[in-house]
Amino acid sequence: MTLLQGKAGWSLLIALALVFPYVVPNNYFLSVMTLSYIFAIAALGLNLITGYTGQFNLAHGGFMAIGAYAVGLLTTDYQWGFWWAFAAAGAVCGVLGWLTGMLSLRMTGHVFSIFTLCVGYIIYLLIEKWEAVTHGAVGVMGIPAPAHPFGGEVDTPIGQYYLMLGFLVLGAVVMQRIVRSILGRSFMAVRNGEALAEALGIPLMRTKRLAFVLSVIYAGLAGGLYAGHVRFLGPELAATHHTFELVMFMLVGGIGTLFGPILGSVLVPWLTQSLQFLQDYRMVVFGPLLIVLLIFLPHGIVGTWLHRKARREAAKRAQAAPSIPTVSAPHTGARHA
Amino acid sequence: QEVVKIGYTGPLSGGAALYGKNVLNGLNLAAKEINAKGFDVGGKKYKVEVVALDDKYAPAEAAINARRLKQQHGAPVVFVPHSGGAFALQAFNQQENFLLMAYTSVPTITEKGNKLTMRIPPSFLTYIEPFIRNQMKHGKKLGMAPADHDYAKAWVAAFEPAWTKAGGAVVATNPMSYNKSADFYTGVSRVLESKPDVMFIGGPSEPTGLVAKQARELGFKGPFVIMDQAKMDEMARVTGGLQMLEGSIGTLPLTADERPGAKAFVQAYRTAYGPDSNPSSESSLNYTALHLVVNAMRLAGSVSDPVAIRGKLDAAAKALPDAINPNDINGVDEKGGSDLNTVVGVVEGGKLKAVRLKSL
Amino acid sequence: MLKLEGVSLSYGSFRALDQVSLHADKGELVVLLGANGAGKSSIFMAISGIHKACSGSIAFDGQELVGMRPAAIVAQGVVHCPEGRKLFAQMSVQQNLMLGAYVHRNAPDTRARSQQILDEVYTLFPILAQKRHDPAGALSGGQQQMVAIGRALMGRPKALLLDEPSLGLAPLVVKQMFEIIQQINASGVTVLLAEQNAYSALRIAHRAYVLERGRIVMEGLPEQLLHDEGIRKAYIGA
Amino acid sequence: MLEIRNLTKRFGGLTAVNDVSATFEAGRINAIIGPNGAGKTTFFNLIAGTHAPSAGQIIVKGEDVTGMRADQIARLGVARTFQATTLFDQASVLDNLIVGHRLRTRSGLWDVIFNTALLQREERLCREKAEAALEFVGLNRVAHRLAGDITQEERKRVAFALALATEPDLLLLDEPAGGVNPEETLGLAELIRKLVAHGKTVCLIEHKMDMIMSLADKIIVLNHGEKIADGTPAEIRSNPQVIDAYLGAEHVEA
Amino acid sequence: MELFFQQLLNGLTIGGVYSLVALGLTLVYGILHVPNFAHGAFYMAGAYVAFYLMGSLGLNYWLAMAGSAVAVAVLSMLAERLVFNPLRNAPPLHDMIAAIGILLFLEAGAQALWGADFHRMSSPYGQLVEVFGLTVALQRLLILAGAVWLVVLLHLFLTRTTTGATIVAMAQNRDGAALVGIDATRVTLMVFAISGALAAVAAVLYAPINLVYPAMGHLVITKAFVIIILGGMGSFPGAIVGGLIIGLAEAFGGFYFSTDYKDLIAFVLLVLILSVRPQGLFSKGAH
Ligand SMILES: Nc1ncnc2c1ncn2[C@@H]1O[C@H](COP(=O)(O)OP(=O)(O)OP(=O)(O)O)[C@@H](O)[C@H]1O
Ligand SMILES: Nc1ncnc2c1ncn2[C@@H]1O[C@H](COP(=O)(O)OP(=O)(O)OP(=O)(O)O)[C@@H](O)[C@H]1O
Ligand SMILES: [Mg+2]
Ligand SMILES: [Mg+2]
Repeated sequence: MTLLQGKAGWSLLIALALVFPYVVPNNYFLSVMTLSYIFAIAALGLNLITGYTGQFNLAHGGFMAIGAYAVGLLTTDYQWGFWWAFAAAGAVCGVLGWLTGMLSLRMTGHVFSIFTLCVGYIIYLLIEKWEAVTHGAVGVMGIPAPAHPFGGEVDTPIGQYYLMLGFLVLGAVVMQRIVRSILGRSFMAVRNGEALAEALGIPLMRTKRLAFVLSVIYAGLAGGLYAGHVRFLGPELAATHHTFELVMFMLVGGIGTLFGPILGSVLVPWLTQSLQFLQDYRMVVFGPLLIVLLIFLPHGIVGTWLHRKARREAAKRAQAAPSIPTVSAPHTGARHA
Repeated sequence: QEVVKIGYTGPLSGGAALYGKNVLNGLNLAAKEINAKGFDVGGKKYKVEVVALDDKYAPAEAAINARRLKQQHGAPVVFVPHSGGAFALQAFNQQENFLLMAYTSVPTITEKGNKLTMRIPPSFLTYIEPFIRNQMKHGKKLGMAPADHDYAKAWVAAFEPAWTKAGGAVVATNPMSYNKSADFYTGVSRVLESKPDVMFIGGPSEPTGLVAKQARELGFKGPFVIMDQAKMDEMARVTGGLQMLEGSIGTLPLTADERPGAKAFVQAYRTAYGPDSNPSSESSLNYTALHLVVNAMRLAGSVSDPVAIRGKLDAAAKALPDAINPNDINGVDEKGGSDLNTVVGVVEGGKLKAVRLKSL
Repeated sequence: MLKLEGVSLSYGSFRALDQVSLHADKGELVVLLGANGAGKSSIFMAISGIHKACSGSIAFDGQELVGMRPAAIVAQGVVHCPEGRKLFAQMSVQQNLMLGAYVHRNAPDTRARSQQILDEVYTLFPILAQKRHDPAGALSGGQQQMVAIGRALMGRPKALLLDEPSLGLAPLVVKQMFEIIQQINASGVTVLLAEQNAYSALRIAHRAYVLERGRIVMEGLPEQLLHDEGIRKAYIGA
Repeated sequence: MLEIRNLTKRFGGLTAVNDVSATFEAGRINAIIGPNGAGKTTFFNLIAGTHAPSAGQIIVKGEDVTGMRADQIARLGVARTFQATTLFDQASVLDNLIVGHRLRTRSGLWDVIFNTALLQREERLCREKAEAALEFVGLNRVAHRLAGDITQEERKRVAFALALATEPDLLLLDEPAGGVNPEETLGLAELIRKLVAHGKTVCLIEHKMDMIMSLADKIIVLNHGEKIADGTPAEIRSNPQVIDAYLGAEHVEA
Repeated sequence: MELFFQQLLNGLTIGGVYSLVALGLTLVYGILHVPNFAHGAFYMAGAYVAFYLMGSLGLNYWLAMAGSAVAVAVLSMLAERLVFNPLRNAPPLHDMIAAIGILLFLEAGAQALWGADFHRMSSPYGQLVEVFGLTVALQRLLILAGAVWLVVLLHLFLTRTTTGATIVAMAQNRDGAALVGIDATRVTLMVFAISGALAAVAAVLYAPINLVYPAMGHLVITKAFVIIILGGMGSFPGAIVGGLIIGLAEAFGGFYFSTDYKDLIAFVLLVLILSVRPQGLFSKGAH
């Protein structure tokens, strides 16, 4: 795990991802990974608003669907080129995100979450019912694969794999820049305490809204890629359980960490895939598994590891300078709710 | 003796799980029968094994499962019981070279020119004319309260104009989400407000039964045109007998089908899945479809070449013995659509009467 | 009598109490002095079981309180009247007070007893009798403090923990408050009193402890402390 | 520097601050005292823009800031510390401080994504400001410790540093010496004097009379939201109203 | 006109069911501040238990209802002990996702035990009756009566009894409650039990005019959430009024506007109202 630190770690991961297609027996593995990468991009976005800015947006899956439909409809009904449609998907989500943010970010805590959950439902129902535009339950078929820069389409499993990987790396790099920058620090300031953040001259609404818009743009673009990968869209994509899957990925990997959402998005699908043999008992096992994980790894895999590390180093310093009070109970405080 | 793996990806959990399991039951039953006899291709003896994966009705999951079935298990054939999954698979089934057995009546599935697709159920279009001819006699005003999923939409789209063309009037169209809605009262009364003589309903059997029941409670006296997804025998359990469905027309439930193939199938199904289990046509059609595939393999002399197998489907269908052909499939057109000789049911005096579709 | 030995308490990584030992004999009125954040409330929290002491022992009449649930501790007769009142804001004054007697709901002739104590409380704080049907949240800070003390008395305390009862009260009321505390104490209730208002507190105290950063740094009789330079500077500020 | 005119704040029924007027001259140490719940913190919340006043005016450096948002007021050079400072315990002290100078930077999303020269310059600036602030409050030794692991007094100083990083002219300090022992209190008093020496104007709430009396140039006494007195420490100490409202009658006799 | 009254009655019926479910949700939220996404699964479980008791053990309708109320109450308390309690101090997102875990488990469990099929629950009140020249299914009147009766009962319990008072007290000030000797664990369990029982009863009342299947909880629960933020999280009257508002809005909206968009109505209503009143209709300032 220590390898996952800094440039070295990331380059190692990317290297692994690059050789992956050549070490796996067949492209079933590729297609699982490819889809994981797409959801990882969405999860990165969710982590920005939720993990770093502290606003638990449950409409994220809905925005992913909007992005997907933007690409699907523009490419099929309006014969746009894939990449134009892709750009449009980001733009559409940005605009809608801005409006949703205006309304919802005035609420806080669970009210915000459930409000956005309802926004998610509205998106779902609109996609399902507004047939004139979305083809309703019939869905959007015949979506072209992403166009290849030198003509043709990227429709081979391996091509798609590298395409999605590329976007994931790009997304991660941008995210890394955002959260490491003073901009990211102002997001985190809002998360850590709105009163203090405001006292430090950080405009609350504007900051939150920016984070929200950025995050749904990630969702929208991920949706666009999804459309180019699955090539068929049904309203089901907007169903709220996809949002909860994203949240799950983020929590399992580690909320508020850069690598957590990516790790989660890759691990959880493999977990569910490996539970396939259970058939309809699958969820009977998966549900409790999830709960156990939440209870015993509240900070997710990456989060827990980072905390351990932080504590270790703190302890080291404690020896160095004895003036610090000794650390007793773990920091999940005794503070009453 | 070698094993041919047959792939299946469908909903085994979540809202549509029942449907997915019915389909799977049909496939497994066929597999059992085939293995009991055993079959040989090019002198080699083979067994079939159905490998089933859950896709929660989601296209993306279906696509992943199909790759897994083809790549991991080397399945030359994959069954999918929902249009979304079928469309998602059509994006790569020719590239990956496997035969897609799609259980969906949505016509477009066979109109995209995919060379390795078979549409198992009949195009519902065959029902429309006869249904209308039969129901017009009850009156000209039609009120529609169908379900709102893709299949129902397609039905309505075809049925509405046909009814008007036949000189009737569609006085209300009010789709409702049959398996998501908390209550049908509102929707049904909305349709009844326009005083129809005949009502078009249909979705999953039980909710459809509920809709019929509530229509009666709200004072509707006329008959129902029942979309083929709903099975009258299952509806009867909700409505408490067929009386409430007096005069209605719909597909004939296998349990009431007197043809030898049907009787044999119901027999076999009940021995396999319990005496009071009610096979539905999604079971029987996929049951037949698997037999069909295996026979086509025999004729094609290959268990691995989807193109060859697809090529022999029509011949195999024509040669299909009645005993394993409850729904009387007698051909597969070049686009991959099935052609079968359907029998429908009409409720008369609280009893189901079988009527040959062609005779209406 | 109430006896703490080597009690420590932490909030996460922050240690608020470090090896605190103190005692209050039956019928004694003991004052806790200390700056904001010194740990006065934390001691009370530990005694009443709102926060678990992570080490040490707290005994009342020989009964170990550490590990008991707050309910059980109240039942023992150790009642905590918290800093910041902790009232049930939307409930009426009367309801607040009656809930104070909650632990005795199954005692024999509890209705009569509670009614009697309620009357005593109302005679102690006449203003509350007038406002008995108003929601507690609508009362002024001072009146809320009265409700809090009244509620504590309804619990029939053998030992009463008062955390900064003069907080936010008008000077006159503060005087009253201290007289009342003296009365309560005179009626045989052991009182442990944490106060900002050190001077007046020391005047009614039998003994006092001085707390700094979660440690007891001094114990003594009021007059000793009043004449100790350091204490005067730090907590009386003259 | 700061002028308050007839400031009033009501929370539902309760009037937390009631028709208070006052002026704070630049380069001075102004103290606000009063019993708990007197309205001191609320008074600060109003000046800092955390709450909008129910009535009255707030003028900072001649500019009427009444009804401005807290972040706008912070930009005008008004910084404040809280009774309890919430730091992000999992990050180092320095990391907690860097954001403090954000309000003086301009780089936006574009600069962040393309890591422009401007961004790099400003990042460096923020870090320098943070380090300078730590230096100023004498904490550079704990710069790399986890914020969760430092002592109360260090927390208080970090709160100072955070406020300083915003480059304020006016600092509002709410109980800077709360929960800190006497000698540390003296240290903090020194720090406050040092602030003023560096040209800042300070306005503090404190319960510790010795500290106030030795530190403040001017004291305002609030009680039940009303200003009951203001003046030099000497005047305040001998003001009978203040004595029985806050210091306690016996207090002076003793 | 008759149709109008049909819709009115219908709206009240649905509204009643919504209110019962929402009440359970809002009670739990008031105490623990956990939005219990598993509540819909409890509703579903309630229907299945009753279905089982009537089908396999041949109990009559009312006994089955009581039985399922008890069973789900226990289930709900287990959930609190095994899942929510350990997560007491975890960040807020965790309870939500844990609740989803419970939901997945219960739904899959029900499917494993009773299959994915639709089941029909019979009730002794299947017949139609005439009221004010209006033909209605007796069961619907029963739902209405049952809902009203339960709401009143619950209200009296919370306002008139000491035990009820402990719940309100703890919702208003957790520490204060502990200080007067109210046992947090006990109250919490009690609240979960009540909320579970309410869900079960609502389900058993409603199932006879609908169907019993694993996913039956979904729509009810989402509506219930709409209701409790509409009414103000943790507000008792909010839950009731919100429930009726949504029920009537759906009935009339579905009838006069479009059934196709019926389910949208609730959510749009919510967005509109919250855009004007972010704190909800009945939010109690203090909480
Ligand atoms: N729930 C909590 N979580 C974390 N820290 C806490 C908590 N409660 C108190 N503290 C800290 O513990 C220390 C002691 O707090 P405590 O309230 O006991 O002091 P006090 O003497 O009562 O102060 P005051 O005179 O302000 O009431 C303080 O530094 C405070 O910040
Ligand atoms: N946001 C708020 N809503 C309602 N009432 C409030 C709010 N903030 C403060 N109050 C009330 O206003 C009054 C003054 O509170 P404030 O915190 O200003 O007192 P203070 O002088 O700072 O006391 P302390 O010395 O304990 O900090 C108190 O009665 C408090 O309950
Ligand atoms: Mg205290
Ligand atoms: Mg204050």
